[in-house]
Amino acid sequence: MTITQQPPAARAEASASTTPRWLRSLGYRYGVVGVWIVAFVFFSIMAPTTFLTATNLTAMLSSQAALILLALAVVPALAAGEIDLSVAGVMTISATVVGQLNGVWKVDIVLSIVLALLVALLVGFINAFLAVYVGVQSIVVTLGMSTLLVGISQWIANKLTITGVSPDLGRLVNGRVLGVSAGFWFAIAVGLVLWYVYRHTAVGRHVVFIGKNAEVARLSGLPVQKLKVGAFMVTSLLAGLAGVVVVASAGGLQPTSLQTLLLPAFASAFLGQAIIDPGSNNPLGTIIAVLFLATGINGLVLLGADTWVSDVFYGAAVIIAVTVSRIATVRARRKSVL
Amino acid sequence: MTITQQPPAARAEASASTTPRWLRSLGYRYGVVGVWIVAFVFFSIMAPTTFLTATNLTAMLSSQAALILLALAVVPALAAGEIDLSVAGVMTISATVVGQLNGVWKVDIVLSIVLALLVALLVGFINAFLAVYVGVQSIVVTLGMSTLLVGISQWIANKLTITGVSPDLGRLVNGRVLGVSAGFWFAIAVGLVLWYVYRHTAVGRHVVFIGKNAEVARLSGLPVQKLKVGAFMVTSLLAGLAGVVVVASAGGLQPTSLQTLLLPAFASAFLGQAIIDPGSNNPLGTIIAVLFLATGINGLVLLGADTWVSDVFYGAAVIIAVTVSRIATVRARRKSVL
Amino acid sequence: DPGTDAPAADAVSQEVLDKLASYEAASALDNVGEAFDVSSVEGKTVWWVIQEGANPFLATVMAHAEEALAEVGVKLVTCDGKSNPVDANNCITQGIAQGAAAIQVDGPDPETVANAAQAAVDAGIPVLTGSGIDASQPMPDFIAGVTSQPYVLTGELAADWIIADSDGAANVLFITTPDVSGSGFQAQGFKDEMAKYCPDCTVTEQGVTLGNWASDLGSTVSAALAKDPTINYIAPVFDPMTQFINPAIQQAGRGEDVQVVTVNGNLPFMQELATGTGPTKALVGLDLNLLGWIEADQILRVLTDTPPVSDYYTVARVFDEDNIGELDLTAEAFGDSSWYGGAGSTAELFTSLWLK
Amino acid sequence: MAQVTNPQEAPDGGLTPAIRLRDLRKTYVEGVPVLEGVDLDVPHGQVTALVGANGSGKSTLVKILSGYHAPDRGSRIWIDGAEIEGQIAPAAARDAGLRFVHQDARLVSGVSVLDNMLVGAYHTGISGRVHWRSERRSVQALLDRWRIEVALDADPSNLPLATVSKLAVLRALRTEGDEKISALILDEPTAALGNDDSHNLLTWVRELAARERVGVLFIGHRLPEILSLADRVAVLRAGRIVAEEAAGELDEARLVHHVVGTEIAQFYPDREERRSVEPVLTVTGLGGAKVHDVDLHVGKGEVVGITGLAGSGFEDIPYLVVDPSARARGEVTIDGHKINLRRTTIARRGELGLVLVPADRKNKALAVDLTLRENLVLPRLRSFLRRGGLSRAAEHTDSIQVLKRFGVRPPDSRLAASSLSGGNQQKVVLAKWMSTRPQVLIIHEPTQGVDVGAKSEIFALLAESASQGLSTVLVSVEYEDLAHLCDRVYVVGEGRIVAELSGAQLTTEAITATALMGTERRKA
Ligand SMILES: Nc1ncnc2c1ncn2[C@@H]1O[C@H](COP(=O)(O)OP(=O)(O)OP(=O)(O)O)[C@@H](O)[C@H]1O
Ligand SMILES: Nc1ncnc2c1ncn2[C@@H]1O[C@H](COP(=O)(O)OP(=O)(O)OP(=O)(O)O)[C@@H](O)[C@H]1O
Ligand SMILES: [Mg+2]
Ligand SMILES: [Mg+2]
Repeated sequence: MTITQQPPAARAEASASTTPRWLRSLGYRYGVVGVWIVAFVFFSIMAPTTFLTATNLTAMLSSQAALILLALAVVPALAAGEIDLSVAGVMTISATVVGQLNGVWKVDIVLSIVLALLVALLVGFINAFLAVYVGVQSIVVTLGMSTLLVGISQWIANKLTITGVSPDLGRLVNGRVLGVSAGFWFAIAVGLVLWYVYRHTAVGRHVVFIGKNAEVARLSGLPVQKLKVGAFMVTSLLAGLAGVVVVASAGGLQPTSLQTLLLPAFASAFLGQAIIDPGSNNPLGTIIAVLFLATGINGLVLLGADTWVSDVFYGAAVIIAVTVSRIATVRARRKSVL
Repeated sequence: MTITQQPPAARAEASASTTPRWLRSLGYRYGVVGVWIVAFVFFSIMAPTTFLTATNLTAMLSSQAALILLALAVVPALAAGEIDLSVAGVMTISATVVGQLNGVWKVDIVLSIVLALLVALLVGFINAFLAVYVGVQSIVVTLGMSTLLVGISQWIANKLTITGVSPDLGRLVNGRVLGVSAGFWFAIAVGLVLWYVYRHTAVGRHVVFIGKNAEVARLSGLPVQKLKVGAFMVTSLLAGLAGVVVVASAGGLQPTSLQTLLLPAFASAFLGQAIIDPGSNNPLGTIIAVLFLATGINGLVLLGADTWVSDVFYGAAVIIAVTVSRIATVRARRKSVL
Repeated sequence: DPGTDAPAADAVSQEVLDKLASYEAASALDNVGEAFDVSSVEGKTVWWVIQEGANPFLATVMAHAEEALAEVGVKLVTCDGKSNPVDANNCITQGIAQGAAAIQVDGPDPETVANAAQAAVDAGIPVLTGSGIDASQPMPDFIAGVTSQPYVLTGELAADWIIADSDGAANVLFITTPDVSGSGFQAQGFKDEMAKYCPDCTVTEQGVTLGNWASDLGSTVSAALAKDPTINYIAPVFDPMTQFINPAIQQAGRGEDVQVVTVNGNLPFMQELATGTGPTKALVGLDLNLLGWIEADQILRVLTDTPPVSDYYTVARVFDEDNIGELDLTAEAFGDSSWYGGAGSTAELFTSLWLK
Repeated sequence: MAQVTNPQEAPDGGLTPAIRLRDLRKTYVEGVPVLEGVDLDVPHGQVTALVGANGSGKSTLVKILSGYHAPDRGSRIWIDGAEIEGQIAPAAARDAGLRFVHQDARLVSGVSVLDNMLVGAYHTGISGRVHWRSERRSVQALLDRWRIEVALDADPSNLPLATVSKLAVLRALRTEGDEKISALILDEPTAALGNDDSHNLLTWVRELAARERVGVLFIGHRLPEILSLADRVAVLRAGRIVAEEAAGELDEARLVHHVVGTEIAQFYPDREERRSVEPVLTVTGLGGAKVHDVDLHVGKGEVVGITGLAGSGFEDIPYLVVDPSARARGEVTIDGHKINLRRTTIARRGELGLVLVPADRKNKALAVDLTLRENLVLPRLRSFLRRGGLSRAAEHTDSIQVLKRFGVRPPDSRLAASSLSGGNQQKVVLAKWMSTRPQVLIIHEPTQGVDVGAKSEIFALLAESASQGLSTVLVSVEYEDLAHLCDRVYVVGEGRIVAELSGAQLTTEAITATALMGTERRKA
């Protein structure tokens, strides 16, 4: 499957208008950031003593490491024009493998992690093989894979909750650096690496081109299939890392509980596409999206909102943010193109 | 967002080969049906006294009404080249509205259903408005909408379990016609109507055309936006009906419990695309896919398999069936074109 | 460790301490029904509709019930409701079609499967519920028998431990899972106990629905801790929630001063409690083996037209650093009631009740 | 919404034209008007040709007529004497008897040929059911009449471009019952057709116009053809009709002048004597689905043509040589390196100096959603690696240079490729590949849909690079261009090379004759 999107206005920018470009592009590049700031200010006013405190903000950031990694995992496949719905499944199996090997069978933690990541890579390769070489739509293959992996994880874990994963690893991941958990910084670092790859390396740019038009890319000599396989495997690897982080920071795991992260991860990745450098390959936007949504949940809890409010916020935030950004894009395009 | 797919081989046939067309197309048209038959035979042999009985099979069919409707709901949006991830959310809110109005506030059941379906249509219209007129990718809008609707449903339901929905409605939906529940026949009828519309009416053909290439459709004078809006609204209406059926046949509801049906519904709709008349607009294939997956789960339960086995079956079945069908498609194409 | 701290006598009511002390010790099932004749049940098949096959708690109970019923030659067919009403109804419908002798709906509120259950009753198949809502609740007519964990009691015990441990001055974040039916009863028990015995305690309640555990529990905890830094206890209703709560506590840098008290006693969380390194300091455990057996017992009573036992609860025990050391934290011990003082005796008890 | 007002208002001299435009204006982006007051009549029974440079607004005009775009305020449009106000409703345009063949909007893949032919005009019974049997029959009859052999259930993506173009025109011509076509608007319907097909089609359209009194508005870039077949020619430049004359009174040079605005001193570049001994590309025994035993060679700096009738198989040759997925048989050597036709990657062939510019611009040559910069630098991204990775600034600087060198307008590397007109897109495609400094450049239909001015510039570019040693293979149906540009031309008939023309033999007529005969002979 290929996903064609409305070309973002960034593509269409020209120099006709006299307003400086950065100003004209503010709306669509920073629309979501704007909504975030509004939410931030709102909560700061509504809950000044609780929301806008270092402890609150650092704690909020700290708890997002696994979700950031999972949302980032969505990006490489999207950038290559594919959809990988198995990321939560890969996260589950990777966490289960670490948990079972290290927590239950007391295998060395490093070895356990390595094996878990190898499993993740293997899954990525199978997805890629079916989607790229056999030609099945990636959304379908990975949907099936997702359920399959959860089943296998239950089998591995023998339906039980796994626990007893090395507390050293937990201390490492949960340990604080500049007030925020090491896991968070790790996730940010992964995001920066992705950003660098997409923006500044030939491979990254090639993948993005493939995502936009695989046939043109192929006839231009790019190894389309190999790069797509690579994209699937990176996606799986990141999902596997998310699994390692989650099991490390929790110390234990109920394998099926991670499936529910699929939709939030996709919501963040899609939302991320509308941020700063609009386009399908937007790791930094994705990170911001995760943090934006986390800010909302955090703020609502501080305001003492009912349980259902957080779902309403989550859904409405995604819709409103993307709509705002889209309207700004259209405006910008009308004013500046040709 | 537009989804472009590999054109199904059916379309690609030429008259080069001497094998009759129906024979050449057997593989990809009936690949999944074949897998279904294999599963059927397998279970009949393994569990002859329990699986292959009229009561078992009719019971199995009877309980699939809501899922068939939900999977069918996915189809109109897919056919129009869009993705609607809010179907489970719409099902939730529709079921919740019926449950709360009739079960808790004792509003007349017919009125409750009408209101629930109006809510569903409204949601469809909002999705459509944002996706079609504002131009936000449908996958993103509807992802947000999905969570939003679950939140709103929780708010409506207040107490998280709804009970006491009119047993008359339950009797109607669960009542037997030819040994199978009326709800099942209703779902089948809906599927047949959809099939008829897509295959034999101008509107249906136009929507399919739009799904393949909206730009050319617009140049050809089709009212692309209106038809897409219509597709979103039909999708929502069907999801709303699924909600009515589920609450009617269960008699009670926990609003958060329907979200888990999203992936099975999509799995069936995608799988359905590979069956009988390969393509994105395949209501009959979708029904067969639901029944195929239900057969597997049913058989596994009767064989006494562990619960994780059913997840493995579900995932593996989707992957294998779609892969088989894809390979057969490629074969058929190669034979008939080259 | 409320037992040893010798709290100021006036801060903590003696009733609380006594109750705690009694539940920190192993106890036996006190609500045993009459012995009855099970000779007619051999060869019957019971359908067990598990709300979510991947839920370790429910899966463990199911495994024990299966083992129990096998004792008397009753076969269990397990069917996964996959947390949604379509699959749950499907399972019940299948059970009816297969002519089940009885159908056990384990986990969900029976009202959410009312019609299918009624259809089973109409077909002459008794429907029982277990682990879902508190056995003290009024049951709908179509339910022939009920068993559960003592939700209200476990809520009270969690509260008691906190009251005792804090010398009556706890600031508690109580986290529910509003879409799991038992959660509400437990919350009620917890809050009532707090209100009754700890006027100086503060309880803040937060709900996170099951589907949002992985995404929202962490944020909820970090926000709550930021909002009220004096929170010193967190009590999630079920122990698997700690896998998302505990990291948030660590990440908030409150690993040292926030204590977690929770309910269920699944093996992994017991093991974690035993290490003493995590925030979890007390667990109200439930004898899941026994729960499986009493569910089986209730089913057999219904199958043999013996009056069902009312208020049929499994045994609870409070674990903390004082008594966890005594336990053998292996899967075998987890499975044979030995943590609750019933090693091997559970099977004996029931086989003695089931007259062949 | 379209609203038909008093038809008497039409400023009608004598006969009511099918279409009358007065002061038609359209501005997409503030400050950059595309149409600035177009006055044009399309009379019944005549072929009116509309010509103009790429980007002059021809398609815009067409899309306004079909209701795709709204005209600016003040524009006035009459259809058969009835004034339309505001944006035309697509259905109203059809009801008024307007039929369109839009540029680049040919057939949709994934939908059968039958459905493509019927779209927008299914005939249904009261039940809403499409009359499949009669529809099938009527479409089949239309195809039979035009001797187009194609299965109605086939997917158009597998059909030759020429067939697709014909089908697109036939779709517009389909009438049912008492439907009447008042005007037929054809936006470059023949761009993908060979001279022959194009001529046939135009002749037929002309007959139709005369017989059924249909007003035809024909848009194209092949001026000689237009001059010989249109009744009147209108030239669009700078947003206005700058000339409108009877075709018989115009000659090509004057028409070119109108289109371009200046003289084109020399349409085809001077031909240099390029006799090369060292072959850079040799192809032996090349075979594919429709191609058999093709041997050919190209010397250093040589310009070699490959042509034939549409459908003769010559169109497949470039892909067989360059694209491993075409699964060719045979042997190909580039600069002494033998390549494995099914294994050697396109990238490797590129490194050896062999590159292909495909004809299907939108799907194969250019990612239209991406910017010019992204398209231009793609094959040589690694050359922009600086310390710290790829440098966007360097890419922009280079892209702007390339755009200027190749005369792309506007030379703004930040534009989306889709926002350029067809001719300029084609220049971008050429620039993308020529800036990789290849040894052998295979170009398939390099001037499809390109205006005269741009065509001449592209020819000059090709000649210049050839003189610098680039070996060029032109694969095209434009016999006249080949005759002027090439040193040698291979003519393909029925998948085999039937003639190799060079020197004095190499004339438009000779190519035409051998192409036709090649087919005839094999048929005989
Ligand atoms: N949708 C659009 N938005 C903005 N600008 C557009 C749009 N469509 C066309 N243009 C611009 O309007 C001008 C006229 O384009 P048009 O397609 O009408 O040219 P044309 O005469 O048909 O050219 P060609 O001969 O290449 O087909 C061009 O500059 C083009 O870039
Ligand atoms: N959606 C479709 N796309 C392409 N071909 C179709 C489609 N539906 C039907 N056909 C083809 O049209 C032909 C006639 O179809 P069918 O038998 O369904 O209609 P019919 O009853 O003969 O039509 P009518 O009622 O108009 O006489 C068959 O060859 C069938 O394959
Ligand atoms: Mg044009
Ligand atoms: Mg053109």
